[in-house]
Amino acid sequence: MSWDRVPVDLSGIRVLTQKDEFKGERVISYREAIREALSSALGRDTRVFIFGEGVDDPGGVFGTTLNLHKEFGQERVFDTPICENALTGIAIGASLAGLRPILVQMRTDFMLLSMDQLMNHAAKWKYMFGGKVSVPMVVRTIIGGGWGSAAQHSQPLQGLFTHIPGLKVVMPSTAYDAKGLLLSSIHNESPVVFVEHRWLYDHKDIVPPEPYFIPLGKGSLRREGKDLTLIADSFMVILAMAAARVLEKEGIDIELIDLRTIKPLDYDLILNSVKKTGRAVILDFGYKFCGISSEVSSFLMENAFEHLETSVLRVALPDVPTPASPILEKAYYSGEEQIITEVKRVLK
Amino acid sequence: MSWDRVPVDLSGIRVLTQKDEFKGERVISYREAIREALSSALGRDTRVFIFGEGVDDPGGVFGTTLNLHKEFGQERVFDTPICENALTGIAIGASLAGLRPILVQMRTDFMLLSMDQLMNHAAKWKYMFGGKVSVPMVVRTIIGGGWGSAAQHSQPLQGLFTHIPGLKVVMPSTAYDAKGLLLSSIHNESPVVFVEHRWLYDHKDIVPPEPYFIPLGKGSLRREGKDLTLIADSFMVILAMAAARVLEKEGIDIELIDLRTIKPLDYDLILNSVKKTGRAVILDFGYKFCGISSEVSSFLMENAFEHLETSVLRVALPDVPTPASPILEKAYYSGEEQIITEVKRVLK
Amino acid sequence: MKNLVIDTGILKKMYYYLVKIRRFEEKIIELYPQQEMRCPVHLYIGQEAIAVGFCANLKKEDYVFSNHRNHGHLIAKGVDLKPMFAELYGKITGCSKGKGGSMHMVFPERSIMGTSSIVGGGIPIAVGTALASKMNRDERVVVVFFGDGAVDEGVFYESLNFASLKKLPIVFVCENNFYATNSPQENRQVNPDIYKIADFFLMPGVCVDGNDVLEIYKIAKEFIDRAKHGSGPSLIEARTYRWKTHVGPETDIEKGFRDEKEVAEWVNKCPLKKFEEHVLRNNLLEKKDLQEVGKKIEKEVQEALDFALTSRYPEEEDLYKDVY
Amino acid sequence: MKNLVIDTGILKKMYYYLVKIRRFEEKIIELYPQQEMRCPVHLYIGQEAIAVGFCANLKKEDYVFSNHRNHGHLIAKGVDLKPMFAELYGKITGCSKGKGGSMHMVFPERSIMGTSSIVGGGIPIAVGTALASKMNRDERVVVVFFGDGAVDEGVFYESLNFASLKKLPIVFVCENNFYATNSPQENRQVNPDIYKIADFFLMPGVCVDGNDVLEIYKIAKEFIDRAKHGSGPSLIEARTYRWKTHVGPETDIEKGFRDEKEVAEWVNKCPLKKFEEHVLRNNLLEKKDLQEVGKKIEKEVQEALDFALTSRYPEEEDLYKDVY
Ligand SMILES: Cc1ncc(C[n+]2csc(CCOP(=O)(O)OP(=O)(O)O)c2C)c(N)n1
Ligand SMILES: Cc1ncc(C[n+]2csc(CCOP(=O)(O)OP(=O)(O)O)c2C)c(N)n1
Ligand SMILES: [Mg+2]
Ligand SMILES: [Mg+2]
Repeated sequence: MSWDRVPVDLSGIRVLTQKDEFKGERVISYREAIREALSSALGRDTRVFIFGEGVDDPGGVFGTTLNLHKEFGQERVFDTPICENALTGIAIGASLAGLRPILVQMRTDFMLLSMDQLMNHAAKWKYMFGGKVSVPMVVRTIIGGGWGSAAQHSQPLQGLFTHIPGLKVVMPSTAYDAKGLLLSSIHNESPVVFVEHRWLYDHKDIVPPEPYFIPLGKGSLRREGKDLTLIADSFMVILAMAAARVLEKEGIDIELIDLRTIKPLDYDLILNSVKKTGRAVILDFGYKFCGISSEVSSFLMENAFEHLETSVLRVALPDVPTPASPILEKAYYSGEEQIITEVKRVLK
Repeated sequence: MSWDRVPVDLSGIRVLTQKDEFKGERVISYREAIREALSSALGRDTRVFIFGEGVDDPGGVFGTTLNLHKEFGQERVFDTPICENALTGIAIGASLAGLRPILVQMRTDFMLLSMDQLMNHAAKWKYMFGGKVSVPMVVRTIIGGGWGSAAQHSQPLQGLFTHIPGLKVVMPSTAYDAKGLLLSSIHNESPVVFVEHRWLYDHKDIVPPEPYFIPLGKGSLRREGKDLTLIADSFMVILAMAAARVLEKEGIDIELIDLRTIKPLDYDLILNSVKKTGRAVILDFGYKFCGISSEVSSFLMENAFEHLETSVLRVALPDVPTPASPILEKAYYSGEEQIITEVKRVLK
Repeated sequence: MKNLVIDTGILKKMYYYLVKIRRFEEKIIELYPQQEMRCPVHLYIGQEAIAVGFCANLKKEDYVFSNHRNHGHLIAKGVDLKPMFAELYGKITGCSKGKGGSMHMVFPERSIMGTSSIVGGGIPIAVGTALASKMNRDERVVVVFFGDGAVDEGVFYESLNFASLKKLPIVFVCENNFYATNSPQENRQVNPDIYKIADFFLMPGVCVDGNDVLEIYKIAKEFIDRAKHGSGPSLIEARTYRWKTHVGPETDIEKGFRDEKEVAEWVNKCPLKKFEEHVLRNNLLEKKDLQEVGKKIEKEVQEALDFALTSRYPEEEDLYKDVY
Repeated sequence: MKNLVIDTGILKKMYYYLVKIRRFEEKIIELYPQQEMRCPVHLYIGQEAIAVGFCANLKKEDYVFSNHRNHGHLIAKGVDLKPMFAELYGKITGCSKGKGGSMHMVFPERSIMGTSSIVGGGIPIAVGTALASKMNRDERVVVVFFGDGAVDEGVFYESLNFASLKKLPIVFVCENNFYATNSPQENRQVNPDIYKIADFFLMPGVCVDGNDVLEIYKIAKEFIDRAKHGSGPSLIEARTYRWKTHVGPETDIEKGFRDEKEVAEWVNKCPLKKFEEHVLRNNLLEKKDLQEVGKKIEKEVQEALDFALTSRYPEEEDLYKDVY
């Protein structure tokens, strides 16, 4: 299928670039795609259940769980107390007993309360017991601030999750991926942190109605190019695509990798591309210091040095907490201009 | 002072290399140096207090707090319930009210219970309030496993702490540094995570009895050399020094940087050294993926590319939880041999 | 206690703060649609009596901690409206220099050391200041306000235990408005009587009508005095109701999130109305007194707003300041 | 309940497990100084009655969760000594293939789904299995053992609330041995009566002599049956004492950590002795029965040890297996 290639477009509501190819296909939003994946999993597999603060409320977690409790019953889709650590432990226990829990954490910041169960327990449980048991569970969580959400309601913490051995971390950038990766995450034997991005919920894409699975640990080549590789995750893929369009007009031919899964990384895809282009900029919607952009950069340092024409650069969130004021918030988040600047620095 | 240069020696109990220079000086262990710093801080500053599970017990946190409660009173050195998150919040509150709390967490693993107060609160408090208040507090924590401590009692989590803007993270490798850095941490206006290493407690060094302060954010050049820079933290400094000795015999001249503080990093020191040697291996006693070794490597990628002769490599803990069995544990921890191997790979 | 006579000065002061909170937030409701206050606002309207009844018993040096729904606590503690409005507008003159927004306000001059928007997050921090008060022997009492939602979190219990174990000068005030965002209490807590947890932690626990400022004032006095005199912590559950939607200026009725009748019943128990009726009926204050307060506040609100609107924004490079 | 007659088969079985735990750990004490069991061991000696009294009421399918001090719970639940000894020796035949050591044992065949060494860490996980039991309607009851130390942690309260809110089939068993490492309970908890917290969470809470296996058996039966029949969770505080040092084979007396008299008093309340005296005095079992059990166990322990010693270690490349 060609979604693997270039399903991203930014012109107004996202329209696909290869329009003709997808004629007559159904286009839905990232939020709807997630809801569809959940609905499909609940429908196909009685072991699946969804819980978390507000999953059955009238907002339905930005619409992603809307009315699922009505469709599948309050016993399988239920609201909970606000006790992130216990909830994460409960997900572990339920998965040990054969169920497939999906825990929803509305903002990633709140997961800092559950690091003990996530990192000391879920991440280690299989290993600690020599593989005799495993913990198939998904924690859905949402990054992306804005509107003065400020320091405690805007944190992208995927860098933390990837640091701890034993967790898989997924960051879909398109509606198509959101559905296929969520289904794969649910049907995976490991604990998966599934990181959604608020700013993507309204983005639309072609999404087949039937269930499909995108393998975890595999990135996607979103755009072929010969001059420089952009390696991006989540919302940064959108910015990268926009930047690539602008750069194209200036005769710069960008190759774009969407990491899709940031742990484990798709090393082959990254390596092959950078071997070809000899230049890279890494884009992560996360903190820079000890983040995904550091990891990918140091991987290239170790494995692609002789293929590199020049430094690999990083674009990520600055090493400061998120401010509230609109002026500061604007300065805080990188836009496509910053990507373009860095690309040009590399190409100079 | 020349401790800045080469106070590390591994021959038996640590004897200093430049013996003559230090004649008549007092030599004490890392554990005693920490106790001395605490005692000095408690004695000089009535705002300082120490608390945490077991700080007044007969073991005295590996001897580092031994009998301090007798010397300074149960009100300033006290045992606590096992409630890491609340304790961290209590430290924040006490510091906001003008005190200088030192919270002791016997194993870094347990800090995963306090990530909310550490990362959502301590790290952000000053920023969130535009600098109007600050949180001068120290969390002392201990890494280094062994003896089958296994997955939940061996984790070096400094990589997590550095990822979050607002925290300073210190990792002393010598008794001299332990005292001077701890005193600086206590007298600092920011929240500091002070990461000690169990395997260093018996290491000895010259330590002046009077209080002294080693600036946070400054590394130390432990050894000058021209062929390759080893950049190390905590116990890895010891291994690095041992490796340097062996390599010296083979005619390889190693420069060794002890990071001392891993957040903020001493970028100048790193850069100047690598500009000179053109080669580097980074050694971190922590997980590799999105860890300190990734950060330093990507920093060099961005800032020293044109000075590098070849790839910068990393030696860190493998990306798996800590196993219990002695056979696996041995394979888990890198020794000087692994450093030597990597150095030779770089020099090849 | 029940028969405590509250003097006129205090009554006036409390009325002043009740109205001040109400008007401040009504102004937010009025102006929020202009989209110039670009941060999430959690309105306190309907719950004013609690902040006012407690803070009327506090000195400037006494600490107050709060949560995401913090406007009322700050105003009742004497924080000026100017830096508050400026903070809502993200201005450099904001109490947090524009970095915090509505949820993160600070005012050390009134012993407001910052508010957290993490549910339960402020509770152990408050306990820490109480520990410092005890160690410093300085009689600074701590009052920490939090919602029923915070009772779901383990750190609440850890904090009660520690405070009671160390006999700290702190009063825990749970504002039970029966919802955490849209989750009703019964979805989250097996025991609806939050105050009863105090028993286990060997401290007094009482439940009070959260819309009756006089009742609250008296109970607050008792437990704040108790804390000040070294008798340790206490827990007050004040039952009340949030009129507006969890976040933002709307109500839950238009959104269909809550039952119209339920909301109407509680609006009818308006803490301001209750106070006004009581003081007029019992001739404790005169209509004129109340009107004067209203006018004074109108002026203050307008001045504060002007201050905020004419203040400048932070500079881009401020982004990198105040980290360490 | 008090007058429940326990049948001889069960008495024998319980005695068998009491002695089995004791002998297993005495063997550890004997061999630990050889430094071939290279992992921290937290010995259960002195507390055996609790594990045995509870597990005697459980089926193979019922889940048991435990903590760092887990040997007794596993043995009482019917786990064979071979994989346990092998795990202590870090062998590939260990129940966790050598990856867990003493603190992290697993045995799915007996519904032991793994034990955590993080204080309180196993509690919410146990609640999660109870949730699954309820959702699956499969009548698998959960018993979770934890120490008094776990009561310090917020997750304990979060777990009680959730279990009671959802009426889950779980029994919370707090083994109060009055210490967490070297911290006495009074340094950590304002209320010494842990079982009383059950009130707030609207579940039954009782305190029982943790050294009296017959008493425990009866109470366990009552609350396990209750859970099985859909009446929800309960909390049992069993007061007992750890004879040995927190970790390792020594005692706290040599180390000067605990009062010799305190230890001696509790050693005198030995759960095995108490049981033996009771059954002999009341002619429930004969001396011969008891001796037979002793012999049988001696053989089992020796065989298990031989198994462990002759097993091979994992291979170095096993380090990288079982992560995902
Ligand atoms: C740890 C954490 N979890 C979830 C949230 C999201 N959240 C913000 S406010 C809120 C509800 C709080 O309810 P309550 O404490 O009763 O206060 P109220 O809003 O009713 O005043 C929630 C769940 C949060 N801020 N922090
Ligand atoms: C979260 C956490 N904090 C601290 C520790 C260190 N620790 C290990 S066992 C223990 C004491 C536990 O006491 P208790 O729960 O009473 O069990 P006991 O050892 O008495 O059986 C402590 C503090 C830990 N393992 N986990
Ligand atoms: Mg509420
Ligand atoms: Mg105990």
